[in-house]
Amino acid sequence: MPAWLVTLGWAVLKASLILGFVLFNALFLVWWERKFAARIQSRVGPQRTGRPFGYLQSMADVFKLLSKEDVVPARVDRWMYVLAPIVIFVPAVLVYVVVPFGPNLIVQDLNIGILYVAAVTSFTMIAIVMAGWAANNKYSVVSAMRAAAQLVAYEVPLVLAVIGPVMLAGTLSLQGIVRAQEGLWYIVVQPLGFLVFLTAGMAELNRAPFDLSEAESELVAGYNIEYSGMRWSFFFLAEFSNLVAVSAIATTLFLGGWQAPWFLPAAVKGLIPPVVWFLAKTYFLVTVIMWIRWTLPRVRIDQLLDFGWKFLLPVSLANIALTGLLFPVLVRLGWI
Amino acid sequence: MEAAVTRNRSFRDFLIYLYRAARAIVLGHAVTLKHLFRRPVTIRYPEEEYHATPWHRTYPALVIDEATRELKCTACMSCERACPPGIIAIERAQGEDKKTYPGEFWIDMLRCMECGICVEVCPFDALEMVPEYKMTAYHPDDGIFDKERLAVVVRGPKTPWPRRKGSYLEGGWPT
Amino acid sequence: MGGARTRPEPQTGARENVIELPVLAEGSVEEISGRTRQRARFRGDFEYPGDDFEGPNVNRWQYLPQTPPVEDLLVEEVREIEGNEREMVMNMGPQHPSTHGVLRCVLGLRGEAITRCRPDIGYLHRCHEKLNELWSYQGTIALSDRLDYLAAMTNELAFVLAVEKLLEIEPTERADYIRVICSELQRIASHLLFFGTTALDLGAVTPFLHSFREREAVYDVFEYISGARLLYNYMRFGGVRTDFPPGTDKKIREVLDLLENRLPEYHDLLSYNPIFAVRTQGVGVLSRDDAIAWGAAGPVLRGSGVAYDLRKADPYSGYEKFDFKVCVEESGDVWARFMVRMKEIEESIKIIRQALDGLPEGDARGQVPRFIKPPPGEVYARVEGPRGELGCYVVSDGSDKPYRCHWRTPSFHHVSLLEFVPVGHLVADVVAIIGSMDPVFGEVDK
Amino acid sequence: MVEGDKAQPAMNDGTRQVLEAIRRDHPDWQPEVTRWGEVQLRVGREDLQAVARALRDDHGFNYCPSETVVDYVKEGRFELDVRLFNLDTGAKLVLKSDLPRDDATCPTLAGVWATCKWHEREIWDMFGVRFEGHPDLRRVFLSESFQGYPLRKDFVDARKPRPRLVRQR
Repeated sequence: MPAWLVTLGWAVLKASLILGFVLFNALFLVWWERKFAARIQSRVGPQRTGRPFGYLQSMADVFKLLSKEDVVPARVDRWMYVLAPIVIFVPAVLVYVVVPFGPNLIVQDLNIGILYVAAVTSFTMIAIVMAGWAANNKYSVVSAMRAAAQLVAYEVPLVLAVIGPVMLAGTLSLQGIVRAQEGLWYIVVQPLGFLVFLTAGMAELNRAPFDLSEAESELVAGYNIEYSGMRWSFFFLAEFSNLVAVSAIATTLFLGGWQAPWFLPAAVKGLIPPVVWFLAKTYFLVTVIMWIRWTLPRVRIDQLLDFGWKFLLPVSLANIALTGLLFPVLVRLGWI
Repeated sequence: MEAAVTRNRSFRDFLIYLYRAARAIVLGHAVTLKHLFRRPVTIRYPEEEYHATPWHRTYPALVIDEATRELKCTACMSCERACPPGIIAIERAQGEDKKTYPGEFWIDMLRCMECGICVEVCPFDALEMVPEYKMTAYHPDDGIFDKERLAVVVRGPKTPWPRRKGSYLEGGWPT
Repeated sequence: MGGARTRPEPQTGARENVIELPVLAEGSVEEISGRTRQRARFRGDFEYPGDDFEGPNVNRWQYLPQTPPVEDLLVEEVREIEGNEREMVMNMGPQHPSTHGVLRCVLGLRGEAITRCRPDIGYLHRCHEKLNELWSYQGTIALSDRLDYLAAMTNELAFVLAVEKLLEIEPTERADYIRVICSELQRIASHLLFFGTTALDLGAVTPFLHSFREREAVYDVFEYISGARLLYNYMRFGGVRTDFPPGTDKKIREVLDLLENRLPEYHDLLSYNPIFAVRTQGVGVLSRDDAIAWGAAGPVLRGSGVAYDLRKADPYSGYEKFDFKVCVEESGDVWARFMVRMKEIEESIKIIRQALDGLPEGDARGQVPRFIKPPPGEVYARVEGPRGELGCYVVSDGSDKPYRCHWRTPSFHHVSLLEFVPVGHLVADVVAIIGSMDPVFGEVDK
Repeated sequence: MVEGDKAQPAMNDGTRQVLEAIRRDHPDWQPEVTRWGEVQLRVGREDLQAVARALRDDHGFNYCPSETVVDYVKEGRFELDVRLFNLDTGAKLVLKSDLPRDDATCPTLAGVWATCKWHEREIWDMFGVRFEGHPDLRRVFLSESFQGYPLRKDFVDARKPRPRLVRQR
């Protein structure tokens, strides 16, 4: 077999694995979020399709969305309207290229992994602005403008929060950062960084309380107001895919990735495979983000920007300074 | 209350604000967490049913006298006159014994506002509000109830509306 | 951890006892309905719009009579805004999730900032005052439920008080207490809904469902008392329709205890939340003078620092016997209106407890003939509804129908405040302001 | 329905003071007392604005809960009915004015109490009373294409009646 064919085969295999993972995630998380929100709200949630817990509800939704009429409103900017769902979906999948699911379970361990993540996730903004503009609707335009302002404001603290672990690990590779956390998870020495990352990540994700661009009570549905059927579900897929991606990156950077907790004895560590640790932590973070979403009200756009520029940015800078100051101490203590 | 605007304050005030804000957010999350372990209050309708109080007013039904198996209604037209939206239509008929009875009795349930005034004005206790809330239909015409659709047998305790003064306790209470 | 279920337990055996369906004819309900329909068609008694439509057999409900095209008077205004390059017109409503029904606000936007706001109402107009002139006094009680459908008891009370004044009769003492209990329960239910919808407008879904859960508990009590959950038709001239059924006292006290347990949860979840605070404080400030001049009432007026509560200022139904305080906030913003309502829930609980403790024995239903013909005259009666002063102006000409019936509905004036309150705020604040006015479109559009 | 000594106890202190003040300051206004303890003033429509302004500025009637019109079609007049309230003293006052039916115009009170702006829009919508000087006299509930003023007693709905169940009352 020629070498290029092997490479191509692997690439296709990996790509389909990622795609499968993303789709499965979306199916599972839609159901999980509904059930979770329902319990918080004293409701039952999905229960009919797939009794008794409604676990087939997301499948039913998929079939419903697939069978819907493909509506393209008359006055939309057709090309942008059609392209926006793809533009938002592709980077959402691309992030997973560098996510280390296990010691050897990674598509490509780029040595600039973190930079790659920061670059790829920023694409979401372009897609949202495209969708908002193309739909030829005032609500969606306002939403697009909000999204742009929001992503610019929160990209900076997000990247700055990432710098802490990078400084401690001394590498940009995600796999390298995970390996560096064998002795101690970085959340212990970087609690501030973790909080900033989670907050900014939620803003990047457009999750409540930062879901300004799709604020259903003000802008009805924001940028996806004119979308329906499968096109709309691409936005949905991308949202849940990004949700897992941000949680996975946070796990990688601060919660030790696929490493078992450092304080456990070695015998126990060996019992559970790394990928299980990784997924467990990721889904825990996903659940926390959902929990926050179903608890807090939404902030306003000016308050959001204030919070990003005037609070998160100084805090993340302070975090970097602190990390630099504490670095020698931590090394002396043998914590890293 | 506690949480306040942060502008134009000293750094110490800002820290106090930060503490209060964080505490409030944590408390809020505690409430939602607590609800994760509470039982849902949903009634899953087709399997579990909502049991309305027996005197719930859903629609006026024609009462059948159990002894004679005939409608109590004498077609006196009181309800037709009293009905605010005017959706009751009665055609009076006369039997061989000169007693009047409703030859036709229609209620347009599509327009019924379920006020129960027809029941209140009925001098013969021939109408009752029934708590039967399953009234879906496939066609709007099904919303027009006729004599046959409206006829019910009322057994056991009556609904508690006092027709005449002090009468409602005599029937006993469904408890 | 089993939380209290708010639904009543099934009344065992009750439903089986009461009715048996159907008994005259053979066949299922569906079959009988079908037969009814065929006979009705044959008789030609019933017809529907579109019956005479000749065409393909499609859903005939689509072919309702066409109304002539509506000329929008706001068009001029819209043109004016659009003529300005830096402004944009945004139509908020009438179909919008946060306009509490069918309010349409024409917003002029500069960026996201509101430069002007024109509320446009009438999408739910149901000729209420015209119907009042056509219906008997008794039917009008039932109809008045439909005004502010979230506070049906207080609507009825306003009308009943007006007609009682015309008839020169006094309700029995027990009826007065029952009326007070019902109005205060209604106030609680309405304010709980306000809490939920305000949270929803600000993007928090969970408080909405929590407050609706407790509201259902209050409605269970109403169902137990009056036989209906939303539109009660309970007040009568000279009394109420029925006395409290046995066990009502216990049921109400259970609900009050439940509420007292849950209110701190609400405050933890929403009221003290810093995001909620910054979203509401300083937003939509309505000055004291504006509030008075524009006829604001109830919590909106009290949120602007005017201690005006009809239960104190002009007591009716024996409110002077109860010890409660008028809740006032000075700041006049969304936060103030919110806090006034939340405090009023607690005051209402206090009033209900006092009323239950002092509930006198006696007849709850006055000796008033069923069909009444009040002497000619006119009267304006008003009550403090959950949304403010609800006035009912009745003119009688001696017949069995009101000659004229005018409703002074507080929400109507609160909507008029939207002409100037949101200006200068952002789009997100408009929904908060509309929410804090708590309009109910049943009574705005009448 | 007006006057009568038995009605006097229902009047509250604020209203009594206002009644005295009006009798003292404006002997030509002829205040009456209704059965429900309100002061009632009946003024000609040309004096309406001046009286309203005096009531607001001199007697503290800062709050106008209700303004409406009754159509006395047999007498050929509309009766304007303005309810006033003093938030500080609790005084109640009714301002009445007769408007001839064939010339249904009235000076606006929107400049006195801002809330009358919407009250008067409603009256214009329902009765067709044109308020002179009103800043924004548009229909409020009905569409502009609606013909006629539905709360007038002689209003006839020209539209085809909607079919309904057998008997019409």
